[in-house]
Amino acid sequence: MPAKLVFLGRLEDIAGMGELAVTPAPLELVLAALDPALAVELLGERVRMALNGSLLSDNEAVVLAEGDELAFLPPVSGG
Amino acid sequence: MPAKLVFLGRLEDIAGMGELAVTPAPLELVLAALDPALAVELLGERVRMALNGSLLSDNEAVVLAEGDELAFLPPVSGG
Amino acid sequence: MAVSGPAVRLLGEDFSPTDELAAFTAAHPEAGGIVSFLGQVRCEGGVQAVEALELKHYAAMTLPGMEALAATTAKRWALDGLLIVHRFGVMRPGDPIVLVAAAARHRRDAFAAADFAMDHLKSQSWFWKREKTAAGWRWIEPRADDHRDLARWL
Amino acid sequence: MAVSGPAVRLLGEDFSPTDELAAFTAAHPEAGGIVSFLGQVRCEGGVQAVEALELKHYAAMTLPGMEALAATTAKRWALDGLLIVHRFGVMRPGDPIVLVAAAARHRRDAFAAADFAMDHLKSQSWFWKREKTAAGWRWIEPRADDHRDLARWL
Repeated sequence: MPAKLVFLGRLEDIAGMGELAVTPAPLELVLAALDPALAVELLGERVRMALNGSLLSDNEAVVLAEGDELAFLPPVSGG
Repeated sequence: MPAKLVFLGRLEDIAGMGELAVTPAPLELVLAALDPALAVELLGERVRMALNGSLLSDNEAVVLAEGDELAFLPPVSGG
Repeated sequence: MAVSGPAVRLLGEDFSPTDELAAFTAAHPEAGGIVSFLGQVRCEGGVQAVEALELKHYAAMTLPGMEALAATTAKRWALDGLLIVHRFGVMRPGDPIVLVAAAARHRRDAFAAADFAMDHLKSQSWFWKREKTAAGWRWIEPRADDHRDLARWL
Repeated sequence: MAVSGPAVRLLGEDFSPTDELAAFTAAHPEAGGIVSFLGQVRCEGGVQAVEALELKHYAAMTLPGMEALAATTAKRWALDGLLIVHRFGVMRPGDPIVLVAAAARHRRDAFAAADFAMDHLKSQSWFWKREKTAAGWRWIEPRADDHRDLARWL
């Protein structure tokens, strides 16, 4: 079973898709396989990450396992 | 044409009426003609007066003229 | 852009807050936010439960005072619209007493205006309230809270 | 005395703020005051007018976050009830976006709770907004105001 990347807000436009199935691996390797322009945006200072619905703290090492869902969350602007 | 006293809030209960037609005169004389128990209440520290819809400042001398309406306003408790 | 002065009504009969607010909202499509406050006669149980509430007003001053309050409120914040509806007379538990609604481009203005108007309606408007419980009718004195609320705006 | 937890709904389709608020009010006859906030898509003219607005959410986090906010709000003030309804998807001018209603015995609690919930919905909820004008779709960045509003509660 693959893992899944989820792109929210404007990141969806940049990625050209809302979700992407990826092979479970350390995050660096997953990102290295993406379009570099997208990878740069995903690692932007104001983009937060959530693993399976829980926010990650900054600089937390992420290794995607089977079935994991990693979301990239740009600053919110709701309501 | 007489003048009119208007009793608001609990003062209406104490007076036993909402309004009273009186002969135009200085206020002291008008009050002196009332039941003393009512007059004491009307002169209570927290009761304000309005002449023809306009609030009077404290200790303002009042002489009722023909057609005047003098209202006695206890503390409000609205809404 | 609807440009209209505040709407102020003093009513001797029951009204529908839902209908009032729906009409107010429909009249202000340009507003990003609408804040409303509805005050109603509480439905409570027990021997202290209020069976009826009466608000007395004074024709020469109550509505003019509400209109002055509305004008002050509309001047103090950037509003698209302001509505104040207030009952007088005898009301039963569940009946609406007062509805204030403020429409504004910015949320904070709408909140502050409704809050300001309510604080002043509660403590500075010419209404006298009495309540009927199992023990009979009783005049209500102003609450210390009301004066504290008012001091927030000075 | 109705004892019920906050009601939180995240909707992909249009809703009637009037009906929602009427139902909420009817469910809280014990509350002396009900404060509501309605946020709607502004109807504006001119070339910068918003033709459509889209709110994206993230299923794994948006509703759970709103529920946590409602629980925090309900714990912080003495409320009889709390309602939060929020849209996602594409909305047109005049469409409701968000409705917050707080019912309380005391007016101040209802105002503060609705205000607090709105400030946090605006700046801390997992929604991403884009607007369509004559120039096309454009993602909206958070406003500095939103963060200032939030700081009021710290």
